Amino acid sequence: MTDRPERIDDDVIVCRCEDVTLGDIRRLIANGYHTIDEIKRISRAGMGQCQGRTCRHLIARELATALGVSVEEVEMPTFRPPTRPVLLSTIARGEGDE
Amino acid sequence: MSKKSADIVVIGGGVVGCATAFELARLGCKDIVLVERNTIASGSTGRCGAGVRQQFGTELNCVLARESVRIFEQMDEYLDYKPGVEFRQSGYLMLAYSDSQWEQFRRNVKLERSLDIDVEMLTPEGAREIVPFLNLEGMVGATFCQTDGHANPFHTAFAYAQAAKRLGAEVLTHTSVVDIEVENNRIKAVVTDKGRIETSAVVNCAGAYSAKIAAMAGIDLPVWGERHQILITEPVEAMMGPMVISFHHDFYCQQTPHGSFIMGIGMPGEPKSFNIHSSVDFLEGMAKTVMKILPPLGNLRVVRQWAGLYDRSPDAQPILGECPPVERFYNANGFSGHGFMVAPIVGRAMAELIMLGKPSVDISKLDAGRFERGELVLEPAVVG
Amino acid sequence: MNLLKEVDIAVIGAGPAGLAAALACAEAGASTLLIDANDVPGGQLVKQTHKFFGSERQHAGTRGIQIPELFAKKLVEHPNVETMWDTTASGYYDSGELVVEDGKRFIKILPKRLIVSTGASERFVLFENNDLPGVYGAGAVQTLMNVYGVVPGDRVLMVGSGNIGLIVSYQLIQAGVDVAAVIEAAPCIGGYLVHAAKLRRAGVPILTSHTIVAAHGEECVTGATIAKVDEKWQAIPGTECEIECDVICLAVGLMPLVDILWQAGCEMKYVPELGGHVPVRDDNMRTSNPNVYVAGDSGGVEEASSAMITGEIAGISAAESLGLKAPEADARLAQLKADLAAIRSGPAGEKICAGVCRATVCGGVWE
Amino acid sequence: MGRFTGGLRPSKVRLKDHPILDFSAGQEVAFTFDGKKLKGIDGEPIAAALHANGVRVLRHSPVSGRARGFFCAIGNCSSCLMTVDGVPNVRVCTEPLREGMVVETQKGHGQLPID
Repeated sequence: MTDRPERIDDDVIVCRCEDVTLGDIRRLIANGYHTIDEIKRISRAGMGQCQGRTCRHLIARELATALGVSVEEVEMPTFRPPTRPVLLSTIARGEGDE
Repeated sequence: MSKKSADIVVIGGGVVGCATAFELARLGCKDIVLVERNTIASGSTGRCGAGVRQQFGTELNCVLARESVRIFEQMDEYLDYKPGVEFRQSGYLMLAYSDSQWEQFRRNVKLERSLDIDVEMLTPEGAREIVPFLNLEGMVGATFCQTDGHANPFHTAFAYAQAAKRLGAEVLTHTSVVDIEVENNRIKAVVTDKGRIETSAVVNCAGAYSAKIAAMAGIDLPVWGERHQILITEPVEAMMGPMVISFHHDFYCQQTPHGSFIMGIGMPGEPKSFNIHSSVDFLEGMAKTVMKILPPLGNLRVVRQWAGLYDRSPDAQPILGECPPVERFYNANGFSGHGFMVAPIVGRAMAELIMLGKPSVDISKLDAGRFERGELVLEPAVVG
Repeated sequence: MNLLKEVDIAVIGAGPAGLAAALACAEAGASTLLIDANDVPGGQLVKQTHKFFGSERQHAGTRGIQIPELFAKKLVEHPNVETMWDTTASGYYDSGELVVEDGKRFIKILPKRLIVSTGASERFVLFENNDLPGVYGAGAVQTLMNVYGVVPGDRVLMVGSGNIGLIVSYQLIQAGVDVAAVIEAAPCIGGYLVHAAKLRRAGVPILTSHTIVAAHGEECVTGATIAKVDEKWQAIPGTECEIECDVICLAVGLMPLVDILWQAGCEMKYVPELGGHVPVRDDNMRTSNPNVYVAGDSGGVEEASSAMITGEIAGISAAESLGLKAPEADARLAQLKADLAAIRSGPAGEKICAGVCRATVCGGVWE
Repeated sequence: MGRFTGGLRPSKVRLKDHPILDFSAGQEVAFTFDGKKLKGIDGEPIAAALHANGVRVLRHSPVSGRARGFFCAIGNCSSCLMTVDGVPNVRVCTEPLREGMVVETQKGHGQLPID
């Protein structure tokens, strides 16, 4: 992993579920990971319980500045069910109350 | 598009494509181009359960798996990959729920041990010593192989891709193949949406889309997409070592190094398709099945469900090697759900076949011609 | 196996938009299911103690908390409406099935049409130690204080001077909590000056062109560092200043909650004027997925009065797409669209109009 | 702009008299937090009850051990995951408090009960 000049806010937390910092994201972008999906897969940012609700926008903005594009052009990963974590026992119980 | 010509074009940026590109470069092939229409590991590789096992019922699959495990064991050094591919040998526990299944397991273990794969036969109580909260109801016995395990599919594919690039291969992502020019059975060029690459050789690692690629070269390849659904839970402290598999329930489940559980079940009647949407029926079936076999996991929360495609072949075995009548059109697809675990050895065998004419592992029985010859390879130990 | 509950229209989210949409569907004769993750209707409204702004027609002047009661009474009595509280919309699948769960039960529903009115949630700000306990979104502070009557802390630094930042600061003062300052990165105050004036009278400094640089504290917030910013909102070294506080409340804007719209495969677009990614829609609030409509803040962050209108428009349109119409529906629809244009015509509406225009399919109608 | 000073007044925890809202006290319940006996209101989120008892650190992030607490309040993030009655990763910002609940801070990802 090549490095790049440190910046003051490098150790700010971007992904709270997996403790990924802004510095981590910048290093990955500098090493050629130019999509949110790739950054998610290699750093786990966006794979936590909140499924990227907080970090995906912050990563998109960082990518937009680094690649010199508008945030609109950054491809956003989709959301998949469930919208919030749900117990396997609740799924298995279904309608029933037992 | 900087590249106009190449000695060989590898189509598909999954783990099989990346491994093949690396092994070709390692054997001295100079001008390699790998084309991937999306990003590395964005297809089935990035969606699979990423288990690595050696417990199979045919010699061919056992050998392929055994050789792959040996490569996985040294992979971080072999590919000089600092972040690590997270390969962990916590074993596979295969559960048998009928006498006929138990007999089949016994035969498999005899074969596996003859190929020095160390597998134990366990009573249900023996299985519970490995997974204390296993529900033994209806279980006849289990087999366990400690050297089976699990790796991170993203890091594995990225590791191979980066190593290939370091040896001079060119990896072109966001580049889709639209045509393959063939003249009297010789490949002239691969045409992509970013430009034309002159080449005389192609390796078809396009997974579930391999038939579409083969058709561009005039080849009718019996490989199709078959959706398989999967889910991941939130992480908890380590509590389950091995991957637990039950063919009887069409079920697999594994706790990853990160602490979350990955699990899936086969859904009967899944049509041939490229559909990777999720379904509610999968969630319900999965929850009921996992709570029957591993009851305490009922207290785990599902965080995400998704789906990927098996690249199915008629006998659920890989299709490897050249594909006459077209010269130097090589297939490495049809893995039917086992691509990740055999990718390391398949990449090497394909490179050896292409560069040296003879792979170090005999893959001749897995050629595409076997279907016309009626020589299917039947493997009993497969999850649906 | 679970039985599948069939219904004409399911409405997800019982805030101002969802309440208006559900009522419109019911009055058009559609069997309507209204779902909300909270145990009471009203969404963000429940947390508002301030008088309601917006046009007279939309219950302006009534306190936020009373508004849901008006709707709730009408809805609960309506024979076409069924409500499910404490219930989260968990998944919407390409089979058209909607799965909802309340932590105990997991229920499958098959709505012919879906209206998504899930509102918006806090945007987050990047600063050092922004994950310390004591750093709260404004919604979290309102929930704690206005819904559960628990004081968030002793001394609050409010980040953001939009309406929410100003109103929550005033609500903190109403609850006897000290507000150290309100800071705003832009050169001017974001919200209505009537709210800003109330704060100034209460002695709260409002510092424009300031941003937060860091939060301090080992295990909890004990203070913050703020600094002046240049025109590109970058902190100017040397202008740092320490603030003693035990709560940092983030009110820098809202982002539409659009998970279900992504799951429904709706065409999404990034529209900063509306708060982030929103579904492309037509003039009747229908998204690119013909079975899915959007209403309220999840289609773009505006105010509660616009949310009630887009809710009713979505309700009338969704019912009409099933051949169900209340008397005078066309006249009502025209009136609503006029009201919406009126609300958006004000000075603050310029930005919103530009955003809505970019988020609307060209010509306002899907082919 | 000079330094902002002014000491932190002891926090008035529960709002009793509020100009607009009335918080007619709900049913009081007892629960334990890491073994300590605490009081709360039946049905309010566990996080609100903890907050009213001065507890603001709800967990430490599993990767780098950073303190985390109440944050989004709508059950969308992972800041308030605690073990409640033996079940880990419960979102206490939305989980209603009930009489006799056993609330514990989690070590790392939380232990799944396997008895």
